[in-house]
Parts: sequence; structure tokens; C-alpha cells
Amino acid sequence: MYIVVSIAILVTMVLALIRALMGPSVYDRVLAVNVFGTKTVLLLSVIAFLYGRPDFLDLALAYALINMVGILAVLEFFQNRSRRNSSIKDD
Amino acid sequence: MIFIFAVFLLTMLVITAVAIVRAEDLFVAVMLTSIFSLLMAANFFILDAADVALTEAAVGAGVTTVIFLCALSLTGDREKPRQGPRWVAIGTVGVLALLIIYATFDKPRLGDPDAPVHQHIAPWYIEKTTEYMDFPNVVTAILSSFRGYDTLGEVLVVFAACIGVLFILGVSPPRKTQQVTTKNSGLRHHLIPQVVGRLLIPFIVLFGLYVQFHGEYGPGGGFQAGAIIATGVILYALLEGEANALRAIPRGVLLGMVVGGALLFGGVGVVCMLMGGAFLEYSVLTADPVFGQQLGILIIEAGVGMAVCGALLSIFHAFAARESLS
Amino acid sequence: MNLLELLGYFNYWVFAIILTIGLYAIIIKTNLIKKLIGLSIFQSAVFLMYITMDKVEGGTAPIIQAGVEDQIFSNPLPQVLILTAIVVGVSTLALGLAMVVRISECYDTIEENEILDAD
Amino acid sequence: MIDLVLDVLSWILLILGASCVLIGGIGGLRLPNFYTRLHAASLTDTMGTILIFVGMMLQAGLSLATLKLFAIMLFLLLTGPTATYALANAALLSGLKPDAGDASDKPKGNTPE
Repeated sequence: MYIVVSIAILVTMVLALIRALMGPSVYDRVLAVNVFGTKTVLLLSVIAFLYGRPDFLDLALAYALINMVGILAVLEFFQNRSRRNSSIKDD
Repeated sequence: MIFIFAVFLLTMLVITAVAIVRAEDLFVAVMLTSIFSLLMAANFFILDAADVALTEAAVGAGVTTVIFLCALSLTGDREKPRQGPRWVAIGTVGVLALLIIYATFDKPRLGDPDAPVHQHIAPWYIEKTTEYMDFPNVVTAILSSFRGYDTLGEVLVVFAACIGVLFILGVSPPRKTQQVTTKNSGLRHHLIPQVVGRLLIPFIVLFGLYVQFHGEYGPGGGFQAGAIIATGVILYALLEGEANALRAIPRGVLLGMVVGGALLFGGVGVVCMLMGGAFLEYSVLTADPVFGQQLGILIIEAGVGMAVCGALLSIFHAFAARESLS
Repeated sequence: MNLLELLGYFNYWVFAIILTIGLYAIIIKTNLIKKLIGLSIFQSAVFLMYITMDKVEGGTAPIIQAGVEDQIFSNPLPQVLILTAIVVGVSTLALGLAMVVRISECYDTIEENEILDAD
Repeated sequence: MIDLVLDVLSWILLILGASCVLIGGIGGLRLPNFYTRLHAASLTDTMGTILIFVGMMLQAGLSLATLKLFAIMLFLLLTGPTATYALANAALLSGLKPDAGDASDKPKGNTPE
């Protein structure tokens, strides 16, 4: 039964990957990366149960905590970039 | 069963790698790199390498992306298209790929228990860990005791790389020197990310400490813990601005952590020699050899954690300070 | 050779393909940051090969569970080598990026051919 | 008896969660523009996460694993919507207009990329 769940998650990961590759805007890609990260956390938790070693949930916990840092860094970089571009236009 | 996962994950890995190389916007390439890292960690996990997957998670999700983005904002994020023929390179790497694939048919198949790798010294390590150290994580035992020389070398490499980055980026840039603008961080105005981020930072650091000191019993250890704590501090720097993070943990403290961690590792080895053992032979540290091993491993893991955390944060601050200068 | 056995080699094939993709990026890309990304892909491929070798059929991660007898463990040695290599990889990548940043400050470009032209 | 009920309940929750995740994934691919895709992502981020984790908690029983699962669920529920909010905010500020009448993929105005 865990296999059904994990395959559903894997298929969703494939769909998110397609969205990340297609774009079209950068925000779509960031959204896809975010969805991909969440799905990885789910997949790792399900696999930990599937393998019968629930003590490996540490890994999913690490991703659940850290994933947001990457997304926030990307957004901040992106805002700085658009601000820099607009200031160049203003000059 | 493992093959279902392997086929899915590895196919996605190849597609992502191709997309990274083809992406002309370097920013997109960096984002795809973070997907690549997630897939790699999931792969490591299904191949029974929980410790490695935790390391990839701790490093790939936060630190790598942030360092890449800092470098991109300093250099420019557009790749110029290349003119000229590329079939020579494609042909060369294609032939190389076919050669390697041909060579893999000589390798033992995946999961073969009779493969030469599993015959040599690994069974001895697994057998003796309980006897010598009396804790369950064999990976930590090998990392810090059986192959402690290796780990000392790796810590020194991290140390040297950190010093190298500081040497290269620490000097003032050739142009636009005295223009220190008080750049306000982009996320400062957003209330919700700031509140949630502030809430998360203590948990990240707490989880890092748990990984550090639980490393003998579950997946974890100094390398992972250092990276996780560094990620927590980087999150603080993103939310509150880099200068505030530097005020909270000054550069001197970070450098002290790097140097102190490496020295702690080497110092334990020297103490072992002074007490009559070999270099990094922790058994002589106390009267009970098992407890001596445990104590030595605890101390050197703390040293590794300090060194890695300090090195990653110093590198981040070196890039970020450069960014606010230019 | 049946299908399952062929699939057992799949990890090694993916290793070969990713390795060559990384190598291709290092050879043909003129952008220095793209070269470094290619280098990190190359590095990940090597990690994948080592971790593939450590898997033992029916095994579990080498963390001994209390009260469970006769467990097969995967090989811990490649895991130790790769665990340290990942952290070292990040710090050396940062060193490379620092050099690229300095190059871009001195030459105003990070395209290899333009740098060669400027010299 | 109670074990059987818990078992069946957890499987139902897991299957429901899996379908939520799948529907969200398909929506993320098929919906026409960025802001509608955000909705699909929020479905997988919240509903799928809650259902799958509650299902696994029922399977794990009272143990350390349940506590960890609860922590993971809590952090996912905190970080996922925050990241989505920050993303939507950044997109809005950069000039990507949420236009309900127009179902096109093309961003309007001077959007970067």
C-alpha cells in the first residue's frame, strides 16, 4: 500500500519536474522547485516506512526545515536583480 | 521494488542534468541544481546510505544554492551562446559514455553480496564496531575512529578552502571601493516570511545539535550538523540582513571556530600520543577503552562540526560582503 | 541475461551518462560558472557510483538495530568516503566561485574566450 | 477490532492523500497561468501532506516515529504556505498580473523572463 502512495508521489515529482523545465516564467520554476521539495519530504517519509526503519525520518525532518531557505534565497536574489535592472533603466 | 524507485529517480536525474547543461539562464540552471540535489539525496536514501543522504540534504538544499546565487549576483546571470561546431565534443563524450557502459558489464550486478567491495575490510568494521565502541552507527565509527586520519585530512581541506576563499575575496575590489551602500535586504519588508523564519531558526539550530550529538545512534555527525547550523544562520542573514548576522556572530568567532575545530581534532590525536597510544587511538584516553573511544569520538565530532559550520559561514559572509560592496 | 539483471546495471549506466554530461559541460561551455556547475554534476556522478557499489541485496543501512538478529548491512566504507567528499566538494566549489568572481571583477566578463582575447 | 479499524482508516487516509497529491501535480502542469498553478500547489502542500502524515501516524502508533512525523508535518505546514506566499508576493510586485479573464501563459507588462 505504501508502494501505491510512493508511486503517486513519484508521478507528481515527474509532473513538477516537467513544469520546472517548461517555465515559462521564473516564478513557475521556483514554484515547481518548491513543490518538488515538499514531494521529496513526503517520499522520504513514505520510503522510511516502506523499508521498516522509521528512525530515518531525520532526513525528511532536515528537508522540511531547510527547504524554505533555498526558496527565500532565490526570491531575494530575484528581487535584487529586478531592482538592479530597474535602477539601470532609471539612470 | 527498489527498481521502480531507481528507474523513476535516475531517469529524472538524467533529464535534470541535461536541462542544467542546456539552460542559458544561469539562474534557472542553479534552481535545477537544487532539484538535482534533492533527487540525488532520494537516490542515496533508497540505496541504504542514510548518512550520505542526510549530508546531501543538509548541504544541497541551503548552502550550495545560496553560495551559487551570491556568486551569480556578483558576476551576471546570462550565458552567451557559443558559436562554432560542437560535434567534436559530443562525439568524444559519446564514445566515452559507451566505453564506460561497456565496462560496467564487468562490474558485479547491483546488490551482489559476493562483490569484491564487500569482501575486504567492511565486514570487519561492522563486526568490531559493537566490540570497540558499543554504539550502533557503523558509519560514524569508521568516520571518526577506524579511518580518523582520512577525516582529519578532509577537515584540513575544508579549512584550506575556507582560507583560500577569504584570501581571494577578502581583499578590496579594484573599482568602486568606498561605496558601501546600506542595501536593505529584500525580505525585510515581508512580514510573514520573517515571522515564520524567526520561528524556524531555533528549531533548525536545535535539530543541528540533535544531529551532532545523536550521530552515534542514528544518521548524523559533525559534517551534517555543521552544515545544518550554518543553514540556520544563513536564514537569519537572509531575513535580518547580512550585517546583523555578522553582528550576532562576528567574523573572528567564525574563524576561531574553523581553527579551533581543526585544532581540537588534531589535539585529541596528540593527547592520545601523550597518553601512550598511537595518533588518534582514543582507547587510551580513559581507563575503560570502550568509554575512551566514545569520548574521543564525541570530542572530534564536535571539532568537525565547529570547523564545517565556521568554514561554510565564513565563505557565505565573504561572498555576501563582496555583494554589498559592489 | 534477463530484464531484472539488466535493470541492475541501470545505476551504473546513469552514472556513465551523468558523468559524460558533466564532462561535456566542462569541455564545451565557455561560461566559467557553467563549467563549475558541470564540475559539480561530474562530482555527483562519482558519488552515485560509490553509493551504488555499497548496496547489498536485502541489506539495510549500517546502523545496528538493538534486538534484531542476523541483519545484513550495506557496506559502510563507501558511505564514509562520500559523506566527507560532499562537504569537501561544497567548499572547493566555493573556492572556484571565488576565483570566478575575482576574474569577473578584473575582466568584466566570465566568458572564457573573451578573457583570452583580453589578454 | 480497534486495530483493524485504525488500519483501514489509515489506508483510506493514505490513498486519499496520494490522490490529492496526484491531482495537485496534474493541476500544476495543466492549469493555464501562474496564479492558478499556485492553487494546485497549495492542494498538494496542505491537504496531501496532512492526509498522508496522519495516515502514517496511525500506522506508527505511539512511538518516537509519530512524534517525528508530527514535527515534519508541522514544519511542512508552516514553510510550504510561507514559501508560496512569498512567491506570489514577489510575482505580484514584479508586475505579473492575476488576470482572471485571460487564460494565457504569457506574462504581461515588463516582467523579467
